[in-house]
Amino acid sequence: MPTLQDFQTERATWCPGCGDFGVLNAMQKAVINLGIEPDDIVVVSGIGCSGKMAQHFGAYGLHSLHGRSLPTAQAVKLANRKLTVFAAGGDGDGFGIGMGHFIHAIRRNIDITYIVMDNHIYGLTTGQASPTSDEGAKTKTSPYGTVEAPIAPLQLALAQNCGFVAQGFSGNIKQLTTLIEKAVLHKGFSFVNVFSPCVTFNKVNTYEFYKSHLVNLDEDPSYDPHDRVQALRRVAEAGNVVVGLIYEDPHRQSFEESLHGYPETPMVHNDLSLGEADYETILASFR
Amino acid sequence: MPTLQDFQTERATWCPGCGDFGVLNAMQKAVINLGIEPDDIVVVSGIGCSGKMAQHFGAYGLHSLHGRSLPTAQAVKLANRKLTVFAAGGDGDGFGIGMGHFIHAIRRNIDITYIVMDNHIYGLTTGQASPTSDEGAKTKTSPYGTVEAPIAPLQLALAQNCGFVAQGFSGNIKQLTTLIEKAVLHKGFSFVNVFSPCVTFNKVNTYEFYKSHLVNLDEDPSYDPHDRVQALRRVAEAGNVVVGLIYEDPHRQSFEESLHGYPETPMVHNDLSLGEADYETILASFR
Amino acid sequence: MVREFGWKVGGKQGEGIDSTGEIYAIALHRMGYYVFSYRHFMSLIKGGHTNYKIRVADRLIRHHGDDVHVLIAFDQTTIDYNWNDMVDGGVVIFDASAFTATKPSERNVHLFGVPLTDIAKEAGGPIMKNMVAIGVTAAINQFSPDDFIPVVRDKFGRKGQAVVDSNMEALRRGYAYFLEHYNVFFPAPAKPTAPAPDHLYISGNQAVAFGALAGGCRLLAAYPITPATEIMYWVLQYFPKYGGVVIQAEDEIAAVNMAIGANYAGVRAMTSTSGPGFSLMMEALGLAGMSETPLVIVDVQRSGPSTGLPTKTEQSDLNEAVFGTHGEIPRIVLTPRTVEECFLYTAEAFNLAERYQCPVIVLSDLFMGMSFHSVDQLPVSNVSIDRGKLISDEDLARLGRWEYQRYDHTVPDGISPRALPGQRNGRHVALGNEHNGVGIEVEDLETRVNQMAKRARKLLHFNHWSGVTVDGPDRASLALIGFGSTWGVLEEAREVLANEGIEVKHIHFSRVLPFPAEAFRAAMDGVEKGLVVELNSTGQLRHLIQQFAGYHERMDSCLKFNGDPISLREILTRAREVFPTGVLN
Amino acid sequence: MVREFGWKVGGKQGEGIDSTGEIYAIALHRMGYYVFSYRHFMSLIKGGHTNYKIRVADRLIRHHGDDVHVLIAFDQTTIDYNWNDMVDGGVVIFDASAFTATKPSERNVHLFGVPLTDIAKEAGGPIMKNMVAIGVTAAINQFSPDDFIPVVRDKFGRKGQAVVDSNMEALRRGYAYFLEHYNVFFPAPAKPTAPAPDHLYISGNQAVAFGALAGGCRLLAAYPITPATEIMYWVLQYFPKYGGVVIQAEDEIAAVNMAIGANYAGVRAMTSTSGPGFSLMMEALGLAGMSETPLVIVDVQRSGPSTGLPTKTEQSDLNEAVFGTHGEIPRIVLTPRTVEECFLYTAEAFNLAERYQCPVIVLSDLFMGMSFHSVDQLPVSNVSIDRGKLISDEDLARLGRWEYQRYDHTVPDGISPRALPGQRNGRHVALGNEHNGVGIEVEDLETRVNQMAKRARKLLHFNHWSGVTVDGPDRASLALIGFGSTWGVLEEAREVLANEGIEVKHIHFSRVLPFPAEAFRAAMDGVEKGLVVELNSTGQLRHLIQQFAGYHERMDSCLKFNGDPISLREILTRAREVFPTGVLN
Ligand SMILES: Cc1ncc(C[n+]2csc(CCOP(=O)(O)OP(=O)(O)O)c2C)c(N)n1
Ligand SMILES: Cc1ncc(C[n+]2csc(CCOP(=O)(O)OP(=O)(O)O)c2C)c(N)n1
Ligand code: SF4
Ligand code: SF4
Ligand SMILES: [Mg+2]
Ligand SMILES: [Mg+2]
Repeated sequence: MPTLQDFQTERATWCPGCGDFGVLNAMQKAVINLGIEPDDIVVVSGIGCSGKMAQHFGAYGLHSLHGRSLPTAQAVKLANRKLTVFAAGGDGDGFGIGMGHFIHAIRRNIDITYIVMDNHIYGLTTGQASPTSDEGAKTKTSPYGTVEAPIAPLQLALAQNCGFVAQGFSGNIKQLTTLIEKAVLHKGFSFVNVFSPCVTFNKVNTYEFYKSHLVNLDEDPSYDPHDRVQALRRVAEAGNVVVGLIYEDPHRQSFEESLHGYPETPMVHNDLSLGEADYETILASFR
Repeated sequence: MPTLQDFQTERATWCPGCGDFGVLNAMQKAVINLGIEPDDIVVVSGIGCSGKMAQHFGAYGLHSLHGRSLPTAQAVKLANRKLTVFAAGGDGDGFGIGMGHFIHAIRRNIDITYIVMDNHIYGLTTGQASPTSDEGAKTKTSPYGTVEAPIAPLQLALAQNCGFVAQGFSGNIKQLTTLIEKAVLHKGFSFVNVFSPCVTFNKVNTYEFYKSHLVNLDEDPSYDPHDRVQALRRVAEAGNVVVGLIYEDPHRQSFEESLHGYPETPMVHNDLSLGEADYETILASFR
Repeated sequence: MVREFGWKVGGKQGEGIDSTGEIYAIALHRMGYYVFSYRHFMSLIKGGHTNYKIRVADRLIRHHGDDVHVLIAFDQTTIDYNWNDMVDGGVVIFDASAFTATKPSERNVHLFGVPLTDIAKEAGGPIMKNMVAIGVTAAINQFSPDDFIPVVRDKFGRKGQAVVDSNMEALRRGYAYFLEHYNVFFPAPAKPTAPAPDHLYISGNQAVAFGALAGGCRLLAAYPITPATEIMYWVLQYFPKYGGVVIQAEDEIAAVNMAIGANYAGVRAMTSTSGPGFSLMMEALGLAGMSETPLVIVDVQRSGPSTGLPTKTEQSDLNEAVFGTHGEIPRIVLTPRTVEECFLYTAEAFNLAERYQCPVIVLSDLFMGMSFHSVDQLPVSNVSIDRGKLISDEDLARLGRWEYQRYDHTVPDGISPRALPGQRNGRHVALGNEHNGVGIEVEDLETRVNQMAKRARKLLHFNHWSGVTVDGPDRASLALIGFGSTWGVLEEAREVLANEGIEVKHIHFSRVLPFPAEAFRAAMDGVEKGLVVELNSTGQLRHLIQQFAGYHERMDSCLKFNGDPISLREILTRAREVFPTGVLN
Repeated sequence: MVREFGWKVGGKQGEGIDSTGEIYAIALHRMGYYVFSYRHFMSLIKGGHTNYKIRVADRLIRHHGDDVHVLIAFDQTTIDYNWNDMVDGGVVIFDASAFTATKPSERNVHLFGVPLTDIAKEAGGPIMKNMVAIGVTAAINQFSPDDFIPVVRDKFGRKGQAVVDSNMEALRRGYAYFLEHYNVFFPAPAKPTAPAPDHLYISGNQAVAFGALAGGCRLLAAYPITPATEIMYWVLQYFPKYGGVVIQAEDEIAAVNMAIGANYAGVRAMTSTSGPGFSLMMEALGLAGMSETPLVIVDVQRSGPSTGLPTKTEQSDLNEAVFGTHGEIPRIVLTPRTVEECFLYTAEAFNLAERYQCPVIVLSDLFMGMSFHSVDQLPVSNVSIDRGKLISDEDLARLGRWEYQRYDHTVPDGISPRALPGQRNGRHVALGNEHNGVGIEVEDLETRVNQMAKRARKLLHFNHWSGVTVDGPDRASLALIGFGSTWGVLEEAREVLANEGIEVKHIHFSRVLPFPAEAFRAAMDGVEKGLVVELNSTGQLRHLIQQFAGYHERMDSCLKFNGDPISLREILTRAREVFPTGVLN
């Protein structure tokens, strides 16, 4: 069984106190709890502070382009279905430039886990408004306050009928670990949005803020995470400031399960050469 | 008052019977009913059969790139707020390659009207699966049937709290005209999705299909288009096969109304040169 | 002796023009002829002029030829549009049930009305007017109606014998009608005597797709776009049988990043697109270069810029293929000259991508991709799979943890072995940031320079048989120069000029990057005037040559960019202008 | 006579290094000196070495210089990293409260410990250690502490007088401490005697932003990216005052298409970005070219490829700026040489974009964009607004309906007047498809060729004062050649070489497209050896010259691509290698 030791890399370069440490921690704990070897994991990330996850996690990594973790990660998974594949990135990465891929990853439903470190700010580029910045947020690019409505990630995922939707908080690593474990176990695309405070550039959406405002649906026995429309209502009512397993549809078929001809064994082990008979059949089609 | 005559261009190049004729018709009627001069209208379109709307409509046109009608149209509007600006395109254009812009146009809430001619197929490229193709649809690129869940355009728009959401059918020009009129009058981003059958490449989502399946919410007196979660439920229950005014929030402030310093008069009439005093103030900041 | 003829059918889009052409072409190909067909069509679905040109010969031909001997016209536009391509004494058959044809100008060309639609109705339905037309031309070319039975059976067999019969009936009636009323013939040439080893009829797009499969590609991620989508169609048919996957991506950016992801994970993957999609891939191209991830992009060029003429051909993405993306990466740009090379080069692209761990761009174009070519055989036995440097499990096991250096910059050839996810002890990060050996981003000056040098070094000793070919007399002082799909027509031009006594060699690029400077210089030895023939308006190849090899004063351009493929005549006209034939007279 | 000195402060990111440098630089600038400052930083938020280099002189200088006389080190890394840049006899001040410094190698450089943090604590808080450091260096440079009062007041005034006072107190204590303990000084040079007409301290990014405002730009659509975001910041401050709008787009594709939309509607608009974003704009670049819509793109280059070194400089997007996008469009690429030109060329870019109705790319880079420069004045009086051909309401009124031909291909200069939406009778469609006069897509051969020719013709007689400059002796047989931001350091190199008796001219491109071939050829007249100095690894400018002008054998390269700006020393070293100085000895 792998231990935390096996994932050790050089110390992460995030600012001390950055929420992303918590996410890293929870992700590592989750795979350790699930007994997954680091060599069997790929973390595909976008660009941003959050994007450094691919380097810090200690598995195979693909630190791709800003906004492009999802298409890249989906193909990694298809190429080798035995791998546990994470896509990871920030709110700008995932809900700004990457928004289109997000919605399409949901509909495609390939069995990967998508972790967004949602700090409501562009961290790496030192503090511009992000798509999830609160309305009126003053940032370097919104000196007069933002006027766009923030992206509603959970509601969008629910609207597009995402098979697994959860939201966590890097201030609650225990719950986050559990959510990530469930997400990894879910067959199909799983989305875990994480409130991961940027201690350097966001003085509003802080640990304290979340600690005092978060509604924990996991602790609400009346909440049923299998009712999509109810989930939408609850998230809307709470102004998105909820954590917990928001929704799961355990029955939705994954892309891999549905796709005609998709092989049982990892594609990466395919034999690449065509035999004489293959050539003969194909050539015949051109005669 | 402008008449249909004023919009006349050469005959549209769509296939006879194409649903887009109905959309063209309804759009023209709507602006005529509203008394808007063709010279004060800009139709910005993407690429696709639907994209030819910019050429056929008979106003100013900007036939942009595949998937990019929305960013382009938003800027046209900002540049000249007196113009009536339509963005128009197809389901591939808008919900495939253009998905990110769609969600962001909703949150930005600039006062334009977005018309999607949703034929559940890639028409212009002769019949590939589109993001709204029904699950299992057999097309040139899905010979074994699509395995991705179709995009849920209305639900996504509602989830992102779009201020105006309607769905029409090009087989019902009267209702569609009314919906477009309302959309144009709505202050802020308005979204009108239109079932616009492709008679050449889609033999499933046909006029007949819609005629026998569509639920018309405009005719349901119990339906309240101001309750977002209820709207979501109804759309979901009907498997999206509904028409009518789905949702309107008449109170959401538009980008133009909220933006610090955005001028009352069309920007296009701005004086471009800086006066001596302007230069003096600015230069002083560098001393 | 007749050695070839040109045949064309034209009408409105949606009228079945394509299937008419296709049936005739396949029938003749099956008879043993060499057929080359080119489809002219427009970027709208119904209406708009379309035509299908077939050139038929007793020998291998590489383009669809300039001349039309027989034209079937379903409308007057077809006659107007193609009038000037008719040979003297040529025959135009028009559908007399639909319109009365007029000659656009006085010329010695026969206008023969045949009530195609009416005859079709008699045979069972107006939709069969194209079979009637085929019957008519079968008569003109002096085939027997029975020659068409196999093709008609193939085409309509699954609809039942009755449909086959009525189609054959329509064909026979057209045949009979012509013989009854007219008396002008273009007998087909004698069939080639030496049968080809494997007489195939294949398009460039099909050849690329087949090449990908043969080259071990098992994942295609792509977004539909004319004229590249047919690659997707072909692959969709075959990949599932070989455990492969086709993903229709949400856009081209997703497509190319998917191809990168799959390649990173060890599955040969590619994306296929055309200009607009290619432009969208520029950022990811850099990622593949920087992260040293193999990647194959096929760009089937069409007329640009922007949306341009989506259904027309051009060779104008050369600059972007060579220079696109910010910053500097190693890359390889292949420009297959023939349909056989479309097959082989695409297969090879995967070897090169893995061997040099960098992106490989295959530049085809609409003319190459959508035209169908009869060829003797495909070079299937030349296909091999070389996965380049992949580190073995054993080698990895010998290393300590985190000792494996994915980006070891000290390797002499710059190519450090890849480990694939899942392999024990091979963990590393592939990334677009500058990085150290294990793929951690670092910014120190030395690492930067070492890694830049490592990447650049990979192609310094690039070694591959693609590059430059020279046809014609070695010592010729005149040269036709081209790249990619124009090879065939340039060869014919060279032959014609040779027959006129103008000695010309033909220098052709099947790869432009790494630029084969040495081979090109050798080819230019003794050349006083090179005419660079290319389908673009600025002379991109010529400029590329200038940049990498010079010869500014020794080159002239023959450019075409109206959307149509270049004709033999256009090349010859320009060649006669540019080449100093005076000295020979 | 001392004419200049180099000063640097370094430490970990997030420690206030920038504000230390900034205060010192502004103070000296305000005293009348010419200051050039360059920030070295890393792509992470906290930790990682950063430093702020200031060069101070009694005359206009164009780069931050090679030498450091005084270094303030907040950690040992700073000493290690910058050791080799110290002049002989230089002084390193380290924070003795934090660590004990060691010399990386034996050199005649003073290591002076000052308990910066402790002194700061005494003055009111450890955060003021940077003010203590400034006090120390004020003493070394023999300024008076009072010289800093205005800057400290500016910087801290809005936090109240108490904060100002304690900061000044910290500064004074540092000053006193140094005088008490040490005895090595670098007196600042005498202040320039002739006061500059308007002594400004401005960065390239600010100059670009100001130039945009001055040039009538009223809409910026952009997506944050280092090192271009500062353009957004500046514009956000000023646009709202002038009825302008800044949109933070969801991505760069949206940004560039927004700029196109606004320009189409008649508002001068631009987008600013860096490499990765620029690559994403390639498709839209073609749309602007094809639809003849004015568009200005500023690319503040950084080290590529891919994500590369996001906080480091490079000149490696030249190829993409010149050749990016599929197909062929007219375009203009400006490469401002100085901060003054950043201002003026950006303003001019809007004139050119409207005059030639095509995209204009302004290539800046991190070094130019983020460095602050003292300059005598900005060429504000050279700014003019020329909107090019816009058709008047009156002219439109004279036309019949649909008679207005937006894309009239018959105009001799290829530039047909634009109508703006809202104008009566000016309806047309702007589009990326090939089109006829009113903007309806057509595919006929003649229209295609006419429209291609129209677009190409626009730049045939391009006429603008940007292009190539020549400094130095006209008849020199040696030349330094560069483009963009390296002008200043190349000029210094030229002067040094001249002083050594090596006669060199300096040829510099402030525009690369349309390529100023004639002017360049004239400049090369008599040149036997040109050394092309550029910050990339493949010699992109050199290749561009080869492509458009030749001179393959007469050019050599001086390349740098480790992320740092090029130093005077590096140029000189390479120049002495390449230039045949032997003949002169
Ligand atoms: C195409 C492109 N555009 C812009 C950038 C610059 N950039 C790097 S990270 C980033 C945003 C970071 O914000 P987020 O995704 O929220 O991540 P965080 O740093 O907050 O974790 C941006 C805009 C880039 N690298 N690539
Ligand atoms: C970047 C880019 N990719 C692909 C294309 C090719 N293309 C043109 S239209 C189209 C899809 C059309 O489908 P849709 O948007 O649904 O419009 P429809 O024709 O059905 O109205 C595609 C893929 C393109 N023009 N540009
Ligand atoms: S800037 Fe913010 S998001 Fe980035 S590492 Fe620091 S705290 Fe984390
Ligand atoms: S192909 Fe379909 S969408 Fe396109 S014009 Fe024809 S019917 Fe309409
Ligand atoms: Mg963020
Ligand atoms: Mg469609």
